[in-house]
Amino acid sequence: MALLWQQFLASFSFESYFPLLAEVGVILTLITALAAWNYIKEYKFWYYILTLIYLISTVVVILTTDWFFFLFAWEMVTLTTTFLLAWSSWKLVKQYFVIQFTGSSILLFAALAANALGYTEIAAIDSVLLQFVLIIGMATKSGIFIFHFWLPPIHSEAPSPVSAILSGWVVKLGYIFLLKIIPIESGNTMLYLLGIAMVVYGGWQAVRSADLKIMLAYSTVSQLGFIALAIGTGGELAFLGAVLFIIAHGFAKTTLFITSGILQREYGSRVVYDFKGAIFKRPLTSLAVIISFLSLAGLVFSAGYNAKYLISSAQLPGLLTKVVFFGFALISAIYSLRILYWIFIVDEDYSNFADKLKKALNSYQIYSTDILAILFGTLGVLIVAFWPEMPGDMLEYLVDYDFNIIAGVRDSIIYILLAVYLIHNNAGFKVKVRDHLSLERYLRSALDFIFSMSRKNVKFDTDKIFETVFYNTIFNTSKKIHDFFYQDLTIQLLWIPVFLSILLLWQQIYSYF
Amino acid sequence: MMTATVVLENLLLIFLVLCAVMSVRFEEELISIIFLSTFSIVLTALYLLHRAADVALAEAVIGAGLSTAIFMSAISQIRHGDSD
Amino acid sequence: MHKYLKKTLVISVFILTAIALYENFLLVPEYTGLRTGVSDYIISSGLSDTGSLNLITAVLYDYRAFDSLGESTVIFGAVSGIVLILSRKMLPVSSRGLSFIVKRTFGLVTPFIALFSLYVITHGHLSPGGGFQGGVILAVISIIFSIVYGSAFDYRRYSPQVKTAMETMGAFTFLGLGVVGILMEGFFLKNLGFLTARTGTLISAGSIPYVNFGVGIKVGAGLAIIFYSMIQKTFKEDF
Amino acid sequence: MMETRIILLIIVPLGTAFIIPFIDLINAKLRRFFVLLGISIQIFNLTSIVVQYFDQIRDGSLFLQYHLGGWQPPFGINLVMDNLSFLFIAIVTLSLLFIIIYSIGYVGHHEGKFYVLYFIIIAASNGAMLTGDLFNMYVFIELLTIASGALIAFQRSHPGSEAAIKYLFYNIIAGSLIFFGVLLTYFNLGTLTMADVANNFAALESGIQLFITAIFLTALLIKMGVFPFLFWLPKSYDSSPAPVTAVLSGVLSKIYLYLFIRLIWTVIGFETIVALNLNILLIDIALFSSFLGHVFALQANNIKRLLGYSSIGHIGMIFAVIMLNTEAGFYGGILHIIAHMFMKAGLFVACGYLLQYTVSNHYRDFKGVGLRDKPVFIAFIILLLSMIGMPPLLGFASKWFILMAFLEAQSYFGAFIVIFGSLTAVIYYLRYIAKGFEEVRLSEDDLKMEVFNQPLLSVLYREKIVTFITYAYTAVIIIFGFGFRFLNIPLRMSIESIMNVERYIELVLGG
Amino acid sequence: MIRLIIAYFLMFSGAGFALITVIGLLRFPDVYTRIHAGAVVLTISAVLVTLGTAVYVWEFFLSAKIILIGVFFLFSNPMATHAIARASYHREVALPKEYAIDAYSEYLGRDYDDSNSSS
Amino acid sequence: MILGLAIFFTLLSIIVSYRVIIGPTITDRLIGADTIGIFMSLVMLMIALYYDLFLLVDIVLAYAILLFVDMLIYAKYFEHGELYR
Amino acid sequence: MLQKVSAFILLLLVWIIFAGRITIDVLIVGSGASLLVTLFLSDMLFREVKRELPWYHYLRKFFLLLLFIPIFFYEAILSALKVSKHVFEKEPSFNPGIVKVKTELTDITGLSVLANLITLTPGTLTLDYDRTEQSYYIHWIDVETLEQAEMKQKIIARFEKWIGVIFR
Amino acid sequence: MRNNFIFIILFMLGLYALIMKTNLIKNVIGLNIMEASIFFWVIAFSDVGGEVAIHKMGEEFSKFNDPVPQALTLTGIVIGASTAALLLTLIIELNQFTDTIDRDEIEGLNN
Repeated sequence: MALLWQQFLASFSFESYFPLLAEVGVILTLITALAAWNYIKEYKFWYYILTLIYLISTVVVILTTDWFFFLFAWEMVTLTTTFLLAWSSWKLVKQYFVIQFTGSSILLFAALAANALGYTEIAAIDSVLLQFVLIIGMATKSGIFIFHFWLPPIHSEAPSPVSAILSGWVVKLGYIFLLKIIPIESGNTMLYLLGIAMVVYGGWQAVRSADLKIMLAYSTVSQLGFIALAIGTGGELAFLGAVLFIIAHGFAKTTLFITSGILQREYGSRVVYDFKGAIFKRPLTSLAVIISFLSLAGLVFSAGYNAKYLISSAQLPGLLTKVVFFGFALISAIYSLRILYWIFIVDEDYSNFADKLKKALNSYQIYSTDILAILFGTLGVLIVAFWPEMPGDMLEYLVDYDFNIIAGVRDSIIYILLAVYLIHNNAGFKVKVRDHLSLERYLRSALDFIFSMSRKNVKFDTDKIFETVFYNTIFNTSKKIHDFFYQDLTIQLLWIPVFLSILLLWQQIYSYF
Repeated sequence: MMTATVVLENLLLIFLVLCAVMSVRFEEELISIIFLSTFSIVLTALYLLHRAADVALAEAVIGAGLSTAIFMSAISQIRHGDSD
Repeated sequence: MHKYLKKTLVISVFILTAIALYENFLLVPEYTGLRTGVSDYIISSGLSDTGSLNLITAVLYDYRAFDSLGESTVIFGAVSGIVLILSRKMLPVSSRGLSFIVKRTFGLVTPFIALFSLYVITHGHLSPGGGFQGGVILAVISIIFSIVYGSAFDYRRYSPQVKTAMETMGAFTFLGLGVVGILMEGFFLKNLGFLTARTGTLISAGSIPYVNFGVGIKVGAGLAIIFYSMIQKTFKEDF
Repeated sequence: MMETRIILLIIVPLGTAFIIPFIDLINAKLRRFFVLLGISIQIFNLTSIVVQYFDQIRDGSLFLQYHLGGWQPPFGINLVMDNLSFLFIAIVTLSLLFIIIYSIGYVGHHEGKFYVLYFIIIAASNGAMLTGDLFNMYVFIELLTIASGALIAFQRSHPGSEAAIKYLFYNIIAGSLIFFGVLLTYFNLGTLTMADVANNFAALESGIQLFITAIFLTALLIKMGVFPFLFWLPKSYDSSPAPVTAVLSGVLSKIYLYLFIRLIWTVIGFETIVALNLNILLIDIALFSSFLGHVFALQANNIKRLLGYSSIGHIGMIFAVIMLNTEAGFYGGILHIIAHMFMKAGLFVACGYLLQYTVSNHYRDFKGVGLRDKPVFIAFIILLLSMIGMPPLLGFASKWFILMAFLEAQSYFGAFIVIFGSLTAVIYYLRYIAKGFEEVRLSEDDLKMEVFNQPLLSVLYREKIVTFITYAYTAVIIIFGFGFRFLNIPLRMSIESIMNVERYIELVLGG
Repeated sequence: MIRLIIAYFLMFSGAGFALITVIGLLRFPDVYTRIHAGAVVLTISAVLVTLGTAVYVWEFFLSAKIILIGVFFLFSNPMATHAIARASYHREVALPKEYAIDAYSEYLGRDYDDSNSSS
Repeated sequence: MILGLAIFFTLLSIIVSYRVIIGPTITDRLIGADTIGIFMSLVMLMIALYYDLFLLVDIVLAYAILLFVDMLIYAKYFEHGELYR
Repeated sequence: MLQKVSAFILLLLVWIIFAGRITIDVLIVGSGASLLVTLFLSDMLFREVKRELPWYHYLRKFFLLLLFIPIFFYEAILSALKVSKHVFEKEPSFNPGIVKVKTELTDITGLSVLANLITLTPGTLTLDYDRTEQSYYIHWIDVETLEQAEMKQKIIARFEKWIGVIFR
Repeated sequence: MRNNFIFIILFMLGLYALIMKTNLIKNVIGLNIMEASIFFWVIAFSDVGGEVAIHKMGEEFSKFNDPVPQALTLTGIVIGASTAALLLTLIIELNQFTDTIDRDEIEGLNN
């Protein structure tokens, strides 16, 4: 035991920006823990126990260099978050666990392959093939494009503090791992392309959604795309950008999910069109929402801006890069500002703003923990926005770096103008409210598509469609295999002489082949 | 060299195989068991011919006696569908 | 059609297996026996080692006595299993049996069968036979009681409790002789040398006759219990 | 070194088994006292061996033997305890102790007969692991077959009898094949002692080597339930009562694995297997068996049957990793044998508790089980997670080492099977966990049906003992999951005793 | 020498009776007559052969033992035959309806239920 | 000479087994089996005689006893259809 | 007591025949074995007799039994030859039937021994015994007569007298 | 060689009865025949033309047949009889539930 403990301690490495990331992870977890105090009503004790285990495990995941403890701790993270989902529904637990475990298995395989190929510690890996395998394993766990399909449904269905944990930090563990293993010089082209796809696809879906949590989940996909892109680019600047992005997005998303929980409780709905007069009912919360969304949108003087700027300046300089990044940032800006428009701008009477605010503050029901959580979150966003070098020595390089405020202001103005133009002219992009997302729905639509090609009218029992895929198809296939091997007793017993004669004649058979 | 011993052994072997085949072939259990006990006797005689006295006694006692008793008690217990 | 297909399959597999076995048997050299090994030693010094004229008994109850202990435990386990499985049945005792001619004539024969079984048991080390064979003949008496006189007679004379006690007694005779071997000679189941008399007498060969006796009683009682459990009339409803 | 205590390991349970029917005649209440007496003497015996030979166990030089009847090895039977058999005996005894305490709470009818058969199993398993004689091994294997075959039909139900018949069909064939193999060995080498056979086996003609090896292999594969002969296994696991299933899965299959190691490495010699080109075939069969086990488990609608299929998968995996013949392979294999022993036994024990009032073992009847017995269900979930291979538990560590072994030997198919097993395990276990937490309202009739369904077993249910044992298994899994390096030294030492055949031969024949 | 001749004579007469048994067993037309041939002549033949053997070895205890076998045959075989014959009549196996003289069926018909109440 | 008798009895029992095989009724088969049993015990006696090993006579006696038991069991089963009565 | 003692002696004699030699150990073990068998099974060998007879009666019976054996053999072989005659006929020509024959015996042992003897003589086969009418049912391979007295003369009279004296 | 043939024939016959016959009692009979074939082979193979392995009183040591395989076979026969008895018991027990011993009519044996 002592041996194990020593090995465990020795495996920690406190180098470069990873302690900072671990610290941020701890802070974010504490924020969600604060927010959960009012949200989680039953089995509070178990919730916090799980949170505690999760907290320790994340630190281990980020800091350790030993494959074994890394996988061990990550499985602990998976396990705790899985059980945290149980405060929502068991169906969710089942789905999440299956998906996470698939990823874990591939990752385990990849890790062992790495181990066998000589990479005994977690460090930069040169082999592209191995990187590929590791990324595929990562992809399922952290929602890289194609494998991201589970992310929006589950993040949107989870209870708000849990989705804050999931979306704010758990998915980023994979990217932190990628930061370790992708060589800083070369990057990874596949990751880069995947990142671009994620940004575009997630952004488009975020624009299309009217449900706040779904939209946040899609925006997570989109933002994660930036990180993937940055890591795929390679270079010190890009990596620093990725780190900054992880921190910035972590704070912003955590805050947003917590506030979405508060708003949901207040209005009893998740659709943005219902949030009338939010700013008067929940002034502080609204402020946090605004700041966080601005950070997501990447406007100047926000955390998101700094990170995106670093990433974009790591790319090859040129017009194309500028245009492309401009487009990416525009997508983020559009979906963020659209939400802000619907929550705060439309149909609001700001004529006697101050009076209303004062009146609202008088009847303001205060949950101190919530407020505290939101404040901390907002503070984090602001700190990263204004003093990106402040967190410590790790980012001292940033002190010297010019964030080119002029260009930022210019771009921001262009974004806002374009967004306002688009949103105003299109009546705020009011889209149809979709049902709550679920994996079953994906399946049904896929099946519908397939069956519509053959022009058949088939009614699906959508409730059991998840069962259909994950169990019944597997079940039926394996049932067929089972029935093939399980003939009647005669055939079962017949294997004995067959096997016996094969073994007895093995010399002849072997020499024949 | 076909000595008398070899002739006797061959005859017994033929009889042995005959008994085994009949014991397997018949559908009615009673006849099968009769042939099984006959099989055991022939086997006993063969063991004697091979000068294995103890084994012969054991085979006679267990194969021909006890096994038959147990098989008979088993088929006496068995019901065939409508008979009960 | 399917049935014939299956039959064809089975028979072809069997022919294959027969060929395979035949091929392999061609390789096995003729057994000349008596090469340097265990059998040579046992044949040459088995009599002087154990005092048993019957070398097979010497092997069974002295050289490899532990196997015989295991073997009698197999019967013990089978008895326990069978009694366990069939114990739900009630016994409607019946004394019909066969005709009285058979009953009476059989009565004249029975004591001699019992005597013969005791002969086989006690002469295990002198002539073919021994505990197992004699025990089975002993069990046959109980079997024939149930057959000829009806099961009630058997129950009245030798109830299952008595048989169980006898079985335990036999088993403990064997095990106890083994433990006595530890205490007196230093090894489990070692032949008790101080019991050996002149070769060829009934009490020669150390502890072998006593082991034979224990095994005989145990096997006889055990097999009688097996048969007695198996012939009981069964009912579907009760348990 | 001659040591009397190792023979006591066999004859104490045997004596207990012999005396129980007699005690039943006198006073049935005394019986339990004798049961506990027997098992505690057994434990005391083992502990005293451990205490006395602790140093030798630690440095791997443990070698105790006993000559039965005082005959030197080639002429008589000898018992041998080296590090490998010591490890297995310790683990098996621990597991059997748990199960017997569990069955004190579980078995409601015919307790006496149950204990008789159970003690026969204890004696036979110890004997089979200690013996250094081929024919004695056959006798003990038959003893195991008879006792377990009777115990499978213990509930005396329709499926129980079917399962026992099927089990016996397979295992009697295997037994007679072993008999045949032993006699063939005797006719060719003139001896039955394992060490002596091992000494001379390589000198035989390769055709005869193949003949003997083929017969032993067929028999042992039947006994282990590897691919072409896996059909008896799920049925018998399904239909027997919980303690018996725990014994079958937790102890018996492990004993056959041990015997497999003994026969292939010590007696026949792995070089012979390689020279006969059988090793690749065996690895492929084992992996295919593992694959099939997991695939079959996906479609099982019955929790005990499912666990049986998953046992097939795990045993195939262990078999394959052992057949790699590398040190890492043995390490992972034996560690997984231990892990699987505790996990499966614990799972069946917990299942027996959870399914006590349900109408059947079927999936639909599993509904709401978790809500009814929440603490036990949590233990059940922990054990399931260990089966899947979740980190803080023992299952993860052993699977990890197995994976490492496969990758080290560059057997990627094997590595794939390990991962595949975990994956499918997630899918098929999660279904049951979710079902267990489903709310269910029972009507009056349902309750009546449940209560009267299995009256024989649930009349004298002593819940606390049962719950305690379930937790004991869980605790073992968790403790060893964190501290699996406790097992480092025993494992290394037993691997050494597997690999170092010359020492075994020299010590047996020379001492 | 005379002893051997007597022994062989006894044995060969026994063998002859055995041959008669077999021929009778194969040729006789119905069940009960076959029983006569098969079981009764057989007993005589077995006893004769054992007697011959006993004379052949001519050693007191051994001869006595072999004669014991013969005596056992003498006791057991009629009993077995009787039991089989009675059983087959009770089960009406190949009941010889054509028998002109059949006193037994009346007896059975009279009180079939408790036909055997003897101890 | 002795072995000639043994061969003769074996041949006879093979011929009798014809009756056991075709025997239209069970009684025929039982009688045939009885005949075969006695013949085979005589064969065993002859073998014992041939080997000059008179310890083997015990086996013949044991077999004679068991043959008788077998016949009674068959008769009982045949008469009552069950053995427990 | 007498029956037990005689059973013991008979068993010991048989034991000596089994063992094949007379030595001290054989006698000791044999008397032990015989004692065991006597204790458990002697009531099957000799039935309890109602009236007391002096011991020499039993001796007489024994000698009669020894005398009876050759006579029986003569009769048995004679009738066996009679049956063999049928075997070698081209068409076995006989007239089988089941007849009822009265007997005077009452003792159970005597009855069953007589039944066995009837069975043993070829040509006749005892099927059953009727207690109420004290008569045997006998399958006769070649029914020559239906007259009761003649039948009795032909079938059982040869042995009945002997049996009546020996087993009374 | 002859013994090997007989062994193969009987072994295959027993296996045939075990595998192909649907009657459970016949299966057990097949098992018995199979085991008996192995025992027969062992005894026939170990016969080297020596004497029965029993010393005669007052005679010198002569060439014996190997006693060890005979002792082992004895053990095998007893074990085979016990297992057959257990199997038959189980068949009786199964017959209480199914009223048949035809394997084709008992579904539970197949899965």
